[in-house]
Amino acid sequence: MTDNASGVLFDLLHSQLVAYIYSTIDNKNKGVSQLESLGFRVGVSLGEQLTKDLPRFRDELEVMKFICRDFWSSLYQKQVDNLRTNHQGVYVLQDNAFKLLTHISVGKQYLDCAPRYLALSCGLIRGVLSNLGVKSVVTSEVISMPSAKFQIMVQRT
Amino acid sequence: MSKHLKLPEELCCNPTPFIVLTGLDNVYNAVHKSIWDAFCNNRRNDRLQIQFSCLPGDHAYPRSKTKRTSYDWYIPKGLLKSSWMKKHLSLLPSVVVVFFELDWDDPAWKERHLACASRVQVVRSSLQGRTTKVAVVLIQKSTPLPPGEDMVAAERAAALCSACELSAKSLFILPHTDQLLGYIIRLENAFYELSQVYYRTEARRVKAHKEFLNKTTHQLLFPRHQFKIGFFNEMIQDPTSALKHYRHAYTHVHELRTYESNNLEIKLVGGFVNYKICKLCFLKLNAPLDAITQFRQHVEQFKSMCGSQDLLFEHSAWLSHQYQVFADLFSEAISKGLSAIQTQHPGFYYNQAAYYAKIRKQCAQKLKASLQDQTYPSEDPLKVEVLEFYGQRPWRQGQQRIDPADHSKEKDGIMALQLEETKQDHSLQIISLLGSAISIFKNYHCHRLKRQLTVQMGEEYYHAGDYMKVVALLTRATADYRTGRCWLILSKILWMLLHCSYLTADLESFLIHSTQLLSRHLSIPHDDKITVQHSLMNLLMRQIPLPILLPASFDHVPEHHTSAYNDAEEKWKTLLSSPKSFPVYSLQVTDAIPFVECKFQFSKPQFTMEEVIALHVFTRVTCPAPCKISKLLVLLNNGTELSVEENAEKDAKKSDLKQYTPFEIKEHVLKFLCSPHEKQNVLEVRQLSVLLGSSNGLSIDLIWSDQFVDAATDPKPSSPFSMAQLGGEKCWDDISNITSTEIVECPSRLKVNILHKTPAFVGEAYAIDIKINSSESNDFTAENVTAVLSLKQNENSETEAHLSEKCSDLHTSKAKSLQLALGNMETNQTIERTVYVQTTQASVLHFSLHVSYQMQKPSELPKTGVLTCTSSESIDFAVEVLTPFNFTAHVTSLNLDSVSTVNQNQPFIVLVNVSSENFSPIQINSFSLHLNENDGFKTAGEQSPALDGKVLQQRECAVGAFTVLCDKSHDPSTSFLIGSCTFEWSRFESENPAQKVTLQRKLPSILVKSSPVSITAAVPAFGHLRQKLTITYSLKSHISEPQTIEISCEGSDAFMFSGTKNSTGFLAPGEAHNYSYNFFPLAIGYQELPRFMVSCTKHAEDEKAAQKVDQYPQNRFIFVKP
Amino acid sequence: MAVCIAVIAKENYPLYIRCSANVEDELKFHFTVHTSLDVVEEKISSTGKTSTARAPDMREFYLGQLYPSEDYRIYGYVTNTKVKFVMVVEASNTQIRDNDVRSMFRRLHNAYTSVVCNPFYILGSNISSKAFEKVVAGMIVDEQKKELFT
Amino acid sequence: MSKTTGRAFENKKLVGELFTLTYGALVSQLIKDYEKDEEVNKQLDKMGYNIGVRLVEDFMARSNLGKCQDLRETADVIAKVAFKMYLNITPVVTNWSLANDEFSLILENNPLAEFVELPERHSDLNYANVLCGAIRGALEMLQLEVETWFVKDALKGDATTELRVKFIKKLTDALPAGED
Repeated sequence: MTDNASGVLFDLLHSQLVAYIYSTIDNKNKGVSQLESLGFRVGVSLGEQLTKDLPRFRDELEVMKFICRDFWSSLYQKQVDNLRTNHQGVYVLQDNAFKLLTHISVGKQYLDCAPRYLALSCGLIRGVLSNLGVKSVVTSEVISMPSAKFQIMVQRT
Repeated sequence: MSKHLKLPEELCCNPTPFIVLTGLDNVYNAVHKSIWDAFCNNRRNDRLQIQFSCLPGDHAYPRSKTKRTSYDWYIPKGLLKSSWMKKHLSLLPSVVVVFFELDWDDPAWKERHLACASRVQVVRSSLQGRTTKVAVVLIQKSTPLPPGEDMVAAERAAALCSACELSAKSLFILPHTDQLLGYIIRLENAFYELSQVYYRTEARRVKAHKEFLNKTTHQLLFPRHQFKIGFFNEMIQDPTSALKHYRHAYTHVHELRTYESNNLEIKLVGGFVNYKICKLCFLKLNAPLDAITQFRQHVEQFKSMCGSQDLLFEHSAWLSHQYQVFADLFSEAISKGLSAIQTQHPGFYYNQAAYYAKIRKQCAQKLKASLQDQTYPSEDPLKVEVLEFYGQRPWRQGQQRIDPADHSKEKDGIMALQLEETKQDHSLQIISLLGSAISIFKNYHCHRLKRQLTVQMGEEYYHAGDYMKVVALLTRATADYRTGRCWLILSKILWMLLHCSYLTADLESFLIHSTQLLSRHLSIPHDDKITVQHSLMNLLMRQIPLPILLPASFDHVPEHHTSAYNDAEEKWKTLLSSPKSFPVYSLQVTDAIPFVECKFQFSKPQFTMEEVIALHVFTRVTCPAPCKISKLLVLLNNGTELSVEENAEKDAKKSDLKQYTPFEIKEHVLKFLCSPHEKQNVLEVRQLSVLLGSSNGLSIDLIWSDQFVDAATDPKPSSPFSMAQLGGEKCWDDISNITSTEIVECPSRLKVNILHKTPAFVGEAYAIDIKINSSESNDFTAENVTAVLSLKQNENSETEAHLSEKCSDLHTSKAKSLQLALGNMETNQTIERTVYVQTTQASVLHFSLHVSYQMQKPSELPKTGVLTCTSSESIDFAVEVLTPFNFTAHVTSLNLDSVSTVNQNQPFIVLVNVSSENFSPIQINSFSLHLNENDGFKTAGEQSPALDGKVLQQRECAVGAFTVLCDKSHDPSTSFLIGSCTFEWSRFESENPAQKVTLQRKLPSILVKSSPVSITAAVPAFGHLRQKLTITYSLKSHISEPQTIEISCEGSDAFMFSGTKNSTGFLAPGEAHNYSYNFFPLAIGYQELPRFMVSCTKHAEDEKAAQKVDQYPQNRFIFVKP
Repeated sequence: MAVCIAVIAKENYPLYIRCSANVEDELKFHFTVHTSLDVVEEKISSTGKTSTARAPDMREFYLGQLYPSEDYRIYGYVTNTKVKFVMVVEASNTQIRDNDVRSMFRRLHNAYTSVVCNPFYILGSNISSKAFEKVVAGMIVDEQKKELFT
Repeated sequence: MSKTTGRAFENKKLVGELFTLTYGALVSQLIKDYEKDEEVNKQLDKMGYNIGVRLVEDFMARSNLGKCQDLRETADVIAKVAFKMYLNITPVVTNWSLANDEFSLILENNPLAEFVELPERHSDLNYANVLCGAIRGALEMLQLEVETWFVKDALKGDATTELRVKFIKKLTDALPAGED
């Protein structure tokens, strides 16, 4: 369960948000994409906030490390457990206990509704990255709760 | 540049020692000529820097002033004499060389050497009071002997020296031989030495004056002297000390008290010294940073020294020149290998030069106004044959007093200067300066700065009245500022552009730039915008545009400008009245910002072919006044063109194109259908164009093409929004383009179901019923409905299966898929078809059925007639194929215990076992054995009733037993196939007789043993204790030879018996014997009979072949009851 | 104190330009800001290479003075998100030190961040935030501008 | 990847920030979806209610406080404990009605609105309306039916932000299920 009070507050807000979005839209994937673009906007803001006191990033990898450490730990009170890359612009972040999933019951039975609880975070990541000049597509995957995988595909232009 | 401010070239050149050669007659004397040439022709860089000149021996050099013994009463009249540098560069030599032809052994030595002496004298006298060195060169025909050997030479040389009062060091011999150049270079070095000595002494002399000077009266002399010393040091090629003294000079210049009357003189000389310093730092001492700091200070210190207000222009002119000169030096240094950086290169200095040139121009323009009715003074105050001191006013030379003596003269002088100034073509200078700046910025990744200068250049051309150039230059600049979204700048540029396009009556540029200037981004005063719009509208109606005026704030109009307006109007008149028709001018919106804005959205992400596709086009105008759009045209990727015409009264919606009120968003819904071949395609907008103006008048086509994506950071297309939702007012930015949609087939309205009673059985013709029912609404005919049934086999599966519509020709058909043309179907009509499949192996067959059809529908759009749309659906299903029943067969002895070997001629039983696992009952219509007669198998005795007509329910099984024997003798080691059997079966009560399937199965194989005698005995099932039972063993010969047989019957505890115990007999071919026994069982239970044995010996010629075979009856046990 | 302050989007177009009230031609500063981007870009592009022998301060947001100009000093600052701030100070104004400029930029940066965090702010649109205006107003000089040559 | 933590972030604050920003995103989404600010306010209140209903349990767990005696005590707990705990601010409780059944919470700064500047065209929006709902929902779980609304809003130019809470009645019957 979430540790600090404001964390609880966020969880509740988040689930209200998800519930609301899904109450408005007709098909599932649209809900995900809506949450995602909400997240994007928030991500952009966070990107501005969190990098305010860091030295300028030299390259993409530094940005990714920032995501995995500072960004993650400041949002989810823990670092990403594993970062892998193919050095062709694909990065996979794994969080073995993703905060927004921890309060959904562990196991497989709710897997189908997992995407909607990750959508916002995907957007957050994409937002931060895009604000840091890395255009990307971020997708999420849950094999078993509460561990989540985020795949970042950098769009090279 | 007014020349009195320019740096004189004597200052800019590199000072080099000046040496005069006399006594050379280059005209008539070839030898002399060659010598002269050797001195001054093709001097390469490795030669010393020397300025030679060839003068007559009696040349009069500048007289030297009588040296004053004290400076006490001396008041200098100026800073730097304009003659001084010239004098030392080209008039007053450091060395004078006297060339004289004289050989040591000259017969007339006496006279000649005196003549030489007198020549020297002449030179000496003309150099009265100078320390100029004199040298003598004897041109001799013969090469001299090595020194010391030629006594005559030595002695005569000494004589000559004394005659000329010349030190031996100053006497040189130039043998005129073939190594001339070698000698010359040696001489040159010698002369150079002398000149160095000369200039050093000169420098020292000037320095010496210092003692006599006092700060009050001789201020001017301090800088002057230091300058001179510096200059001499340059002559000596000693840049370091030169720099030192120039720096002194510079500081002294600054110590001078300045007032209006000497302002220019001080600035000018200060400029000179600064120039020398910078030059040395840049080019000689490779200290660019020193140069730059020096220049910075220089400008800092002098910038404020602007002198008389009437001559402000002079100051900025001077400043501008300072910058230009510095920039030139900087560039020269770079060309000599200095590397500059983005933020420190000549470009900036040229730019500054241009900047001050502009200020100068402004001053000049202010003057112009004031000087309207002034005339140039009768006697020219500027006219003067020679100006003694740099930077002094011609009309009051040599005066060093704070206020001019003669005020009227002063006034005239100043006015003369001013009038001169107004004659200058300032713009030209500015442009050229900007030009050099631009060319330099190019090299230092400063394209934006470059752009800015281009714009300034354009403005300058505007002032110069070259409006074409303006249009050309500024048009180029617009792109950067548009992409950079510098609206303020862009507004200004476009305004200027439009102004000039008007003046030059440049139609296209006028159209293009006015459409942009009207855009909401660009800010010009509202009234002006109105004018611009009017002009544009006029033009579109082929009328003369209103004149476009620039803001009053902008630099005032050049005089030739007013006339330009009238010319312009004429130009327009002629242009527009000309009969020729104008092309449609098109404007790519990707490189423009027009006042018309467009966005569009497909109302849905997906349309079926029968649906009417709706494309919403949102447009608005951002110009100040209402305006109209004549045509709106959308081009799709499939080539479809959709348009909204202004003059299309048939549709009410479209007529509202007419009037656009500013910033009102208009929505046009373009409804259309796509052609059938569009199915499964993505439909997207390729291009959208908005036509302004009329076809009969003029027109512009605004074209949106390639990418329509907004600048928004989020690439996702947001959800389409409706005008209703925003209740009319909605910020334009919330509309995002949705430029593509997907076209899909109409949903199929055929009910297709497939009936079959799985499982299928191997070999049978399995029937699959396909039932299609059309539920297509309001009785449309589903045209040429086609169903394709196909077997989905993975290639490696070897199951042999094929389809056919008739089961009769199944065996012939090899079809893996069937196409059923079902023709047209009315609504609610149902079609059924049966298809048969047959396979040879138990497996699972996968099928897919694809049903497709077309139909003609009247579209929901009026006047679009019918449209053909296709739809289809496919169903996948699988059929399990099983074997109809399990078949087993095995061999047993007559009393049914299974055996793997049988004796020849001894009958045995073949058991055939058929069992069904399947729930659908099976009937065996007929069954038949086919024994393998070639190997001697044949049926023996009566047969059990065959399986014919048996019906097997699930888990039932039928058994058939057949007695068979083999009458051929075989090799006992190999087994032989008994034969095979065939079934003919069908599903029980199958109505279809054709569905009988025949099936063949193999019978097992067995080993067959051959025997000479066969023993058979009729043994009863059981006997009783102590009751006699008789058993007869009958022996039969099976071989063609006679044989001896010995029979024996051993006693046993279980029986008493009577009958032959032992006997030998003879058995002829085919003959049979019987032996009967009576047995009395003594024990109960299953007992072995007393062992009966026959051993028969074939009679054969040779003994070897006579082998003995023992044989026993088959059944040797009996059950004994009590 | 500055005479002109500008915020430039990562795509290099101005999000905000504000000049001191008594600047007689604003246009000039628009040019100045625009052209200063040449240098900013150059400096940013060299950041990537800092992994080589380049000095670490290349990773600082503050870019220092951009390019020399007769009567102005132009300072630059770039955030991690490639948003640029440009500040123009009169050359005559000597009491303002490098560190003052740094801290001014810092305040701008914070103010800008809040602007982005405002949910009603449309990304990439011009800045019209009152709070931001206030911060900027605190940095802009409004004392009379000096005449040339006096 | 290496486990070395980056610079120390004050997580609490940042989670708060994430909350604030996400809330902002939610509000702007609502504004997109609804025409009228009033409807947006309603939605926010409803969500707030749902949050409040669920928050109570967590609140009880963290602050093991007994049952409040009267409204005054309740008000104090809301201000001094609840707000402090979840939003890290302590509003001032004041402006009691004579009947002691109505009071105000004065927020000198509203964390929800930290970065917000209201556009003119949303003058009717109660940006932080979620708070009203939350309080209402939470108290309802404690068998107190109240009304809550904004009296002043700093976002609309008022000096402070003032939340009014009015006690309606005690609920005796079983807890109502939070309307979802």
